[in-house]
Amino acid sequence: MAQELKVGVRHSAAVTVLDLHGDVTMFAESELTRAYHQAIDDGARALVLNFAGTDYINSAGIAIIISLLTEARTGAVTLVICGLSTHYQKIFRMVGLTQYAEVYDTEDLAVQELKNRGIGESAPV
Amino acid sequence: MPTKRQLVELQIPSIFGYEKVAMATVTAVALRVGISAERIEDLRTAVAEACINAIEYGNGVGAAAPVVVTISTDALHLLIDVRDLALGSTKPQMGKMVDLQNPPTGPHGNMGLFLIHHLVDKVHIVCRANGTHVHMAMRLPDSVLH
Amino acid sequence: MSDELQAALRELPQATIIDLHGDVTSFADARLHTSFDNASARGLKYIILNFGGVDYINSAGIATVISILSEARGRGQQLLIVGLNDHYRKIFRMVGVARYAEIFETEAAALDKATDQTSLETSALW
Amino acid sequence: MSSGKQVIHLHIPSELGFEKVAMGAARSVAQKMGFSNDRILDLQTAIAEACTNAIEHGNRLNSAQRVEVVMTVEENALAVDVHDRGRDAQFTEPQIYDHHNHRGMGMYIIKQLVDEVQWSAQPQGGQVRMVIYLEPDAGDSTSPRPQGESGL
Repeated sequence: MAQELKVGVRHSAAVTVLDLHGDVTMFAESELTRAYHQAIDDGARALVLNFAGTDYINSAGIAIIISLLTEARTGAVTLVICGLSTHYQKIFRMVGLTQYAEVYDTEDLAVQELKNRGIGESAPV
Repeated sequence: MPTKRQLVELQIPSIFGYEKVAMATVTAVALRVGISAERIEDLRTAVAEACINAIEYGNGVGAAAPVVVTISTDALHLLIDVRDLALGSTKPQMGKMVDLQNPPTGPHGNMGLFLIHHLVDKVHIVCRANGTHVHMAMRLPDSVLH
Repeated sequence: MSDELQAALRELPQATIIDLHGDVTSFADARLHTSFDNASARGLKYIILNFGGVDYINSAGIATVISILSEARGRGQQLLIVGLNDHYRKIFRMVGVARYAEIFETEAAALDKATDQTSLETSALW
Repeated sequence: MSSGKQVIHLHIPSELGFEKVAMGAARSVAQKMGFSNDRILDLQTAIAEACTNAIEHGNRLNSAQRVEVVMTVEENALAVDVHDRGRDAQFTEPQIYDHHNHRGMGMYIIKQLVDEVQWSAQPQGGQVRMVIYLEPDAGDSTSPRPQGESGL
């Protein structure tokens, strides 16, 4: 299918960015988990989930994000979110997802905030 | 609602992914009746969730039975009705009141229904032996109401 | 309806531009004719139809464009077309509109044409 | 995912403007199948012409009568059938189009844009079937698409 999710793993100033391209639905689970673990295995401790390349997220996709957030919390990994449209920011707030992860408008803001907090500085690249 | 008028009917296969066809169809009708861009986003998500529910629970994944989406208007609303043929083995308690304050947790907490209730102006869910009907209504903007 | 055609005139020294926004279908017929008549009344040789705000054109709309083209020709005026996306440029060529009106990529290119031709014709008088 | 044909049915009222609903639905189906944006635009225009023709001439703008659009998704092709309830089905293929008859022009446009098209008169009304094929790579140059005018 044309909108199958692809996740790119990218390092930006000691922070690892996961770029999501495509639909975040039940079909996205293995790709999201793969990318998350790739980043963790590379030593990342601060992750940005970048939704700028996504224009469809459904409840099954939200459930996958929540389980990633839970896993991150257990593993002491900081995970933040950026690139959501206003609509999906509203949805994430609605379902309580924003209690588990900070949401920033842009990647720059997300990366800057992580740096300000001193998170990710020591992460190996 | 004596002035109810059916505009469009769509049948999609009970296969995940086809909810996007329902989203596109509803969007085109909503644009025609003058619903704002922001409310259209809400409606798209609600329609997607209703279709996913119908595909997953109503007809069971992979069933050849269609999910039927009808789009109508009454004097005040755009009405979207999503129904399945109740061929699935597991049925959630669709008719049960959704806790609007507390979002569901866990993978099967029926996040979809929670979202639908928050995103459209009215929701009415009817479970019958011949299928579940999710009726959703979105108020037409004042600018198009006389 | 939100897609109802809107037509606005821009009066430049070398040409009159008709900026179109919305759908070019049978519903657009009256408005297209009226705006063409208004543009034509300025008496300039060149009228530019700008489709930059249009993303749906159907055969009824094309028929209206063609009838305006022949009216323009009858009045000794010329229509230039700009702002079409690749798809509709293809369609306009396909149905032969391109035989009656030149199609330009940009408004600037169409205005250049109008300016050149206008000065050419002015100098020919001398 | 199940294999084999998947069918989408869409009913629209015979009211001009509703062809855009069919265009939107067709775009989402074609996107899901992986068609290029160029081919999707071709398909949308062809469907718009088929639907306006069915609305205006088949059902004579009687908005109580519906136009039915059936999209059949196959592995390598998308077939779209547009049905009306019209009895005046003089669906001869247009050999040459006439500028003063936009119906003929619409049929001409459809013919140029899709890979296969067939008009037929059924007992219950008129029907047009249009098919576009998924081309694995650079198939554009192989399919003859005569143009009314050489490029500028």
